Amino acid sequence: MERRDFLKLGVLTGATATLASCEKPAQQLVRFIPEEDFVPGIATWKPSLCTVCPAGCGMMVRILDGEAEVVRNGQRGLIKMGLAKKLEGNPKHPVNRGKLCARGQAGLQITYHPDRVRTPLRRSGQRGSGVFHAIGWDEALSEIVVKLQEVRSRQRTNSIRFVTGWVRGQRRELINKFLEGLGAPRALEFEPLDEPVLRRANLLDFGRPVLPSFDFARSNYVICFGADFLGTWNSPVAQSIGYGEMRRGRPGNRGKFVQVEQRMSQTGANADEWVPCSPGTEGLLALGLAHSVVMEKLRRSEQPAGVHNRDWAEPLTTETYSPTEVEKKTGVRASSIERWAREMADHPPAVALIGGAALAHTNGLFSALAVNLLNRTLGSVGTPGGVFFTPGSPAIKVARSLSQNSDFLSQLLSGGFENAEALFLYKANPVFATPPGLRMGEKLTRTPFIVSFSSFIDETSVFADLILPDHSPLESWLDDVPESGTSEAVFTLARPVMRPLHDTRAMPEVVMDIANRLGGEVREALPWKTFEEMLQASYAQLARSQPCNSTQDFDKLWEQILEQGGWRDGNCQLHLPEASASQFRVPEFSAPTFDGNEQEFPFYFQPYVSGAFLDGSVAHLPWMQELPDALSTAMWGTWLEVNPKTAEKLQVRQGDLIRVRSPHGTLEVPAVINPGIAFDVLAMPMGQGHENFGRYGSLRGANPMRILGLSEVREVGALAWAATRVNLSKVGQKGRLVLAAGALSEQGRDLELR
Amino acid sequence: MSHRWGMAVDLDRCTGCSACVVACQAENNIPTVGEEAARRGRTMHWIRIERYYEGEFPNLRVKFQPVLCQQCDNAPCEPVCPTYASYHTAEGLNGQVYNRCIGTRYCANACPYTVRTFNFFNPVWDKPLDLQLNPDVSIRQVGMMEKCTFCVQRIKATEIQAEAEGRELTEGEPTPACVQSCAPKAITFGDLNDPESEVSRLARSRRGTKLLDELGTQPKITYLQRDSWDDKNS
Amino acid sequence: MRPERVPLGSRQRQLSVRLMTSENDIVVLCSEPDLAKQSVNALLAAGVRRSEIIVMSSEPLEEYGITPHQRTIMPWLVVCGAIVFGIGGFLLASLTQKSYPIHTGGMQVVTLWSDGIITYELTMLGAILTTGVVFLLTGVLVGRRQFPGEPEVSGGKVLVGVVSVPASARKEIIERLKAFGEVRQRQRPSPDLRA
Amino acid sequence: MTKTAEQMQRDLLRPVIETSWRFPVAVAALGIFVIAGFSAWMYQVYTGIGVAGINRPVFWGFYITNFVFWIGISHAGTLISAILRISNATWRRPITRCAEVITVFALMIGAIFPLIHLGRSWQFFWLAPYPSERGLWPNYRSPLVWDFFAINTYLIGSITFLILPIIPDCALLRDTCVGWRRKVYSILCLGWRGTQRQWHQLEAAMRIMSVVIIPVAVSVHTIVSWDFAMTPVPMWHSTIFAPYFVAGAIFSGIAALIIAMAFLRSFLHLEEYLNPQCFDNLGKLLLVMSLLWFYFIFAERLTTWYGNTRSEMAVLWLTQRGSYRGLFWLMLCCNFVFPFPLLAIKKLRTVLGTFLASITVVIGMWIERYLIIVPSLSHKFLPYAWGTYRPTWVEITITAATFCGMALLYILFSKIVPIVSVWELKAGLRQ
Repeated sequence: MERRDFLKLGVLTGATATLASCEKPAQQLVRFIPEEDFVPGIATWKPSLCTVCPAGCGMMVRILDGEAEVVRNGQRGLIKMGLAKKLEGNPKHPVNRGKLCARGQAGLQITYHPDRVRTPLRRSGQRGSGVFHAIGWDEALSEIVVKLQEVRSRQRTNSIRFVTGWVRGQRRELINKFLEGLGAPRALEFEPLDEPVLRRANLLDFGRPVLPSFDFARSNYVICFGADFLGTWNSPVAQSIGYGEMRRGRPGNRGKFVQVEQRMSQTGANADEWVPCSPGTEGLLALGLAHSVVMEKLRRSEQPAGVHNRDWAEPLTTETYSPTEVEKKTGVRASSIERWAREMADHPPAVALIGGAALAHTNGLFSALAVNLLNRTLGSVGTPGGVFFTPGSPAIKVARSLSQNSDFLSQLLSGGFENAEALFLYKANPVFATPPGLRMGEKLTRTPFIVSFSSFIDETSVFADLILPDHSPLESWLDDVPESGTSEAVFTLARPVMRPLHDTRAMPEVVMDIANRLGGEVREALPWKTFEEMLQASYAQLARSQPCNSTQDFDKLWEQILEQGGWRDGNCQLHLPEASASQFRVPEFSAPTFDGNEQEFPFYFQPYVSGAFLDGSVAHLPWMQELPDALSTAMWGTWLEVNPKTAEKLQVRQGDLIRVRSPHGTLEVPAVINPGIAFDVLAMPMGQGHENFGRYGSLRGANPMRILGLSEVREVGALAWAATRVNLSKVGQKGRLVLAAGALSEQGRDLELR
Repeated sequence: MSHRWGMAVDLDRCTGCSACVVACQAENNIPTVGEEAARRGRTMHWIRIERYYEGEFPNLRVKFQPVLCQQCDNAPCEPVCPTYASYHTAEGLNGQVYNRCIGTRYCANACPYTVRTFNFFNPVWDKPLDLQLNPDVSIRQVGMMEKCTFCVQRIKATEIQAEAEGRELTEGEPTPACVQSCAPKAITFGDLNDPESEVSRLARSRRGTKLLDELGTQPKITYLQRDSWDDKNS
Repeated sequence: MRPERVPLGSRQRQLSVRLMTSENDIVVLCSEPDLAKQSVNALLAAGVRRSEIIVMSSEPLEEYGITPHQRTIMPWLVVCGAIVFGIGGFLLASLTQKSYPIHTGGMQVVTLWSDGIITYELTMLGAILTTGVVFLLTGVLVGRRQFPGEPEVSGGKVLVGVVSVPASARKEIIERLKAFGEVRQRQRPSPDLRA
Repeated sequence: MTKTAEQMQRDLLRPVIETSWRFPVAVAALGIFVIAGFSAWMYQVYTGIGVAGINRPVFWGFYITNFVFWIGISHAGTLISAILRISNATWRRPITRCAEVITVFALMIGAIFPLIHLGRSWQFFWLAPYPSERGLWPNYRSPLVWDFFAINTYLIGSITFLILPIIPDCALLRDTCVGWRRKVYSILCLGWRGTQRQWHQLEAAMRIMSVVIIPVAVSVHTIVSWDFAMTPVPMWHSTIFAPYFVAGAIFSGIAALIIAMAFLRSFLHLEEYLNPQCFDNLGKLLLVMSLLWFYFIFAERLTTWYGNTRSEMAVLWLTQRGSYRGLFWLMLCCNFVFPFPLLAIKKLRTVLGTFLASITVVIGMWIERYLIIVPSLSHKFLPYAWGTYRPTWVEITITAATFCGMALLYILFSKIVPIVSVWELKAGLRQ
C-alpha cells in the first residue's frame, strides 16, 4: 500500500481501510535484458521530425531511461529502455528554428496513447463493426500476399489503390515504386489541410504548383485573406517566427498587419485591422487593392519589380475595380481600400496572402489568382519581405502528388474511385473528413479487401480487413522534404529515437516484405533490404548531385546528417521564372455560388481548421482535447460561433444547444457567442465528432463535414468546403460546452497600470 | 553573483498559439482532468493564454495575455500558508513544497492572478501515457497546491552544469519550457540582477507594465503592451 | 463564663486529641438563611471560633453575610498565570521563527504584529487555565472529607456546623442551636486516626 | 415568581431524571443524519476533496461558510452570559446555561470544518506547534494558525465557563438521584459540599472568567474575519471586517439562543423559567444587533461603491444585480426587513415573534457568510479567471449533518445536566 493510503488510514474507519487495501496488485511481468545502454537519469537529445502536419518541422526529442511494458518477440514484459519525454524544435532546422507548435509537442502522446493498435488485427465482425482480433505478422502478411497474387492472376492489379495522407520523401517514393512494380496506379493522396486551389494558381502564375513561403521578417505590411497563418495554415511555426520579427524584430519599425475574413481566426485576432468582407469576395477586394495600388504607383510613376512593358497596368485601371465598385460587392469601405493601398505603397515591402475559407468558395481559384496579382503589383514576388518558393533539389524529388489525378478527394468528387480490388490505407481518414455526399463508408464496404497501416482504429481503419499497425513516428525511420517555410532547400531525416513499445512494424518494412514475398518485378522495384538502406541510397544520390558536398566522403556526411537531423543547402536556390507580361493577366471575377437557397438557409456555414485538432487527426490526444481554444477558450468539444447581435435576435444564449441544418444534414452543437464573426456567418471548428477515435476523441462534439455539400472549386475540382448555407434553430436545452474563460473583455479597463 | 530570475512577455509578439501551454504541460507532468472536471474549472495548466476582446464588431481587437505565476517579490501567497509550503527561495522564486502542503487552498485565494492550481483528485495517466512523465519533476498528489516554478528543474540543471564546469551561467542558458517553445519569441527569460540581460532590458522598456501593479505584489514578470500601428506612424 | 472559654478554646482540645477520643461535630439544619445567620451568631457568642464554624447551602448566601467576606488571592494567581503563558507564547512564536528563518513576501523573520496575536491568545489561555486550576484546588479538591455535608442541604436547608466539639461544651452548644432548626450530632474519626 | 425553591428544583431536574418517548426518537433521528454526514466526510477523505463543489477560482465554499457560521453562533452563549453576569442582570439566570452550552457545541462543530475542508485532512496536525521530525514549526504569519490558537483558547475557556457553575447542580443531583445516577453525579460534582468558602471561590472564578472570556470571544471572530481580510481579494481586504464579523456573530448567536430556548421551553415544559420576559429582553438585544448589522453592511457597501475600483465593483454588482442577487436580497430581508418589525413592535415581541425573527436571522446570517466568501472568490482581479460555484451532495450532507449534530448534542446534554442552572435560579429567588 502506498504511503498516501497509509496516511489516509489514520483518518479512515476500518471499513474504508479494507477498501484501501483492496487495490489490485501490479501483475508480475518478466524482465527483459535492456537492448541499449544508457546513463540513468541523464537526458540525451536525438533529432527527429514532426509528422503531425505537412509543415515538416524538425524536432529534438529528449530521451531518458525508464521502465516500460513492451512486447518482445511475442512476449509482454518489462524492460529498461530509452523513452521520449519531450518534443522540442530542432534549432538547426531552417523551417522551425528550434520552435514547435502545441500540436507538434502533443505528438508525443501518439506514441504512448493507451488506445494504440498494439498488434496486427484481423476483422472478425461486420465491416465497420469494429470487431477485430489479434493475429501474428506472418499470418497477416501471407494473407495479403495471397490476396495480391490472386488479383495479379486476374490481371486486375491496375485496380489496386493505395491511399495515403500527406507523405513526402522516400516513403512516398517507396509506395509508388511498389505500386509501379505491381502495375497499379500511383498512390492517391488525401490531405484535407492541403490547398489545391493555391497550388493550381501558383502553377498558372509561376509554373510551380507548390505552397508559397513568406519573408514576414522583412516585410513592413502584411494583408492576409482568410489564411490562419499563425495558427494552422501552411507552415505556422515558420510564419509565427517571421511575424514576431515583423512586429518587434526591427527596433523602431513595427510592420502593419491587416486580416480579411468573416470569422476572426487566431491570426486575425492579432491584426492591427480586422476586416470582414462578404464571403467569396476576397479576390475582388484584392483586385480593388491592386487597382488602387496601381493608381498610386502610376501617380508616383513607379513600376513593380519584374514588369517592363509600359502598359502593364492597363487591365487593372478599369472602373470595375475602382474602390467604389468593389465596395458594392465586398461591403468594405472604399475609403479604407484606398487607405490600405496608400499605406502599402508607402511601406514596402508589402505582401498579400490568401488561404483557408477564402479559397474554399466556388470561385477560390479567382481569389488566389487575384492575390497573386496583388503581390505582383506590390512587387513582392521573390523579393525580400515578399512571397517566394522553397527550393527543392532535382536529386530528391519533392515527391508530392502535384497532379490533380493523384488527389484522392478530387477523384472522389469526379466520381472516380469505384470497384477497387484492394485498398491500402496509410495515414488517411477519408471517412471522417469527407462530406456524406461522397458515401465514403459505402464505397469502403463495397471494396473487397482493405489493408490499413493505421496506429489507431478510426472511422476509416474500422472498415479494414487487416490492420497492420505502423510504428509511431518516434519509433521509425523518417525523412521529409518541407515544401514551404524556408528559403533554402532542406531535407529532414530522422532515425528511430526509441525502441518500439508494441508489436508493430514500420510501413516501409512491411511493404518491402510484401514485395519480397510477391517476387517478380515488385521485388526488383524495391532492391533494398531495409528502408534505412533506401534512405541512405537516396541521400548518396543527393550528395553526388551537390558539387559542394561531392568531395566529402559519404559515410561522414551520412553520420553528420543523422546527427543534425537532416541536411540543408543554401547554395541550390531555385530562381523564379521572371513574371513576363503575358502571365500578367487579370483574372475574371466570378461570383461565388452557395449550396442551399438564401430564404431557407440564411446563414453562410464556415467550418475552420481547429487550432487544437487540425482536421481531426490529433483529436485523440488528451493534451489537445484539454487545450482551451485560442478565441472561444472551449475544451473537450465542438461549438458553433454566432455573432452577439444575431444571437440576440434568435434569443440564443452562450451554451444553448443549437440545431444547424443544411440541405445535406443537421448537427446539434452548443452555441458560443463570438464578437468576431459576421452577422450572417456561422463558424464551426473541424476535428471533433469522431465516432471512433480512442477513449479521448470518440463521441464528443460534432463534425461539420457531415452537413457540407459537394460544390467544387471551379477549374480545380477541389471541395469548396465553405460554400454551404445553413439555418439555425434552438433545441431548447443546454449543450456540452466547457469554457476556460470567465469573461469576454477586461470590462473596459486596462488591468495593467504603469 | 546571485540570480534573480525574471521574465518579460511581449504582448505585441504573442499570437495566442498556446504552444507554451502544452510545452509546460509536457515538461511539468501536468495531468489532464477530463471534460467533467474541466467544466468545473479544475484544469491544471500552469500557464494560460487570457483572451480579451477589445471594441465592437467589426472594429475589434483581441488581446492575448499569457498569465503564469508572476513570482512576486512581495507575494500574497507566501505569508498565509500555515505550513511554509509556499515560501520564498534564495533566487527570489515563489517556491512551493508539495509535501508540506495540507491543502488549505489559502494561497490560491490570496493569489490575485489565480495562477495556482489544486489537485482535487490524484492525477491519472492511462497506461502507457505515464511513460511520458518527466522524472525531473515530482508528481503532485491529491490535496496539494501547485503552480508555475519557472521550470526550476531546468534552472537547477544548468546551474549545476555551470558549476561543474566552473563558470558563470551564460545569457539564455536556463530556459523554461514555455520560453523555449515560443515561436514569435514573445516570452523572454533571464536574470534581473544582470542589467545587461535581455530581460532586464525589456523590463525597462517604455511599453513595460506589471500585471495588477496597483496591488504592490512586485511581480518579476514584465508585460510589454501592444502598440497600435498608427500612432507609431503619426 | 470566662474561665470556661479558655480551655474550650485550646488546651482541653489538644488534650482530647492527645487522648484520641473520637471527635464530634454538631450540625443544625436551618430552613432559612436568616436562621442560619442567627445560629452562627449564637455559636460565636458561645465562644466557638469562626474557623470552627462551617456553613453549607445549595446556593450562595453571600448577601446574607452569614460569614464575613473572605479575601481570595485567585485574581493575583490568574494574573501570574496569564503573564507566564503570555511570555511563553511570545517566545514560542519568535524562537520557532528564528529556528526556521524564512523570508516570505519580503517580511522580516520575526513579525511582531502577528506574534502579538499568538501572545495575546496564550495570555488569555493562561488566565483561563489558572482560574480553572486554582478553583479546583482551593474550591473543590482541598479538604473534601474533613466535614461531610447533609443531603437536606440540597433540599434547600442551610447547614451550620461546628467542627469537633469537646464533650464538655457539647451540651451547651446543642442547647443554643435547638432554636434554629434540627440539630444533629455526628461521630467522626479524628484526623490523627485517619493519619 | 410563584414557585417555591422545592417546586422549582423538581421542575428543573425532571428532564434529567424522567425520560419521555420523545428523547430516544429525537436522538435516533438526528443520529442517522450525523452518521450520514460522517460517512460523507470519510467518502471525501478517501476519494479526494474534489467530491466537493469547490474549484478554481472558488477554492473555499460551503465548508468555510459553515466554519464562519458556527463560530459565529458560538458567540451566543459565553459572550451574552458573561456580559449579563458582569452587569448582574437578574433575568440572565434561567438562560445563561443554555447559552453557554450553545457556545461549547457550536464551537466544537465549527472547529471541525477547517479539517473537513483540508485537501489532506490526515495532515491537519501540521497546523499545531510541536517539535516535528520535519524540523518545521507552523507559520505564525498565517491567519489560519491564529485561528488554531484563538479557537483552542476560546474552546477551553468556554468549557471551563460552562462547567464551573454545573458543579453545584451535580451535587444537587447527587443528593436527589438514586442508583447509578447518584454514583455518576457524585463523581461529576467533585465532592461539592456547598460550603461558604466553595461558593465564594466559585463566584470569584466566575467573575474572573466572565471578564476573561469576553475579549477572547471578540478575538476569535476577529481572527476568523482576518482569514479573509488578510488577503488581497476584492471586498475581503477591508478593515471593517473584524467588527463586522463580531457584530454578525453576536447577532446570529442571540438568534440561535432564542431558538434553542423556544424549543427547550416547549419540549421540557420550562414555560415558567424561560418566560416571555427573557424572550422580550433577548428580543431587544437582537433588535439592537440587527440594526448594528445593517449599519455595518451599509457602511461596507457604501465604501466599496464610493471607492469604485473595477475589481470590487465587479463583486458588488455581482451580488446586488448579478447571479447572486436573489440570495443577497433574501439575506437583507432575513437579517433586517423581517426581524425589524417583529422585534421593534412590542406587541409582536412575543415568544413566537422573537422565535420567528431568530429563524430568519439564522438563515440570513448563513447566507451572509456564503455571500462574503463565494462571490469575491469567483470574481477576482483577472476576468478571464472568473468562475462559479455549485455545492455537491457531499457538502450539503455534511452541512445538514452538523445542524443535526448540534441538536443532538444539545438534547444529550440537557439529559445529563439541568439545562437551567438550578442554584442560580434559587439564588435569584431569594432576592
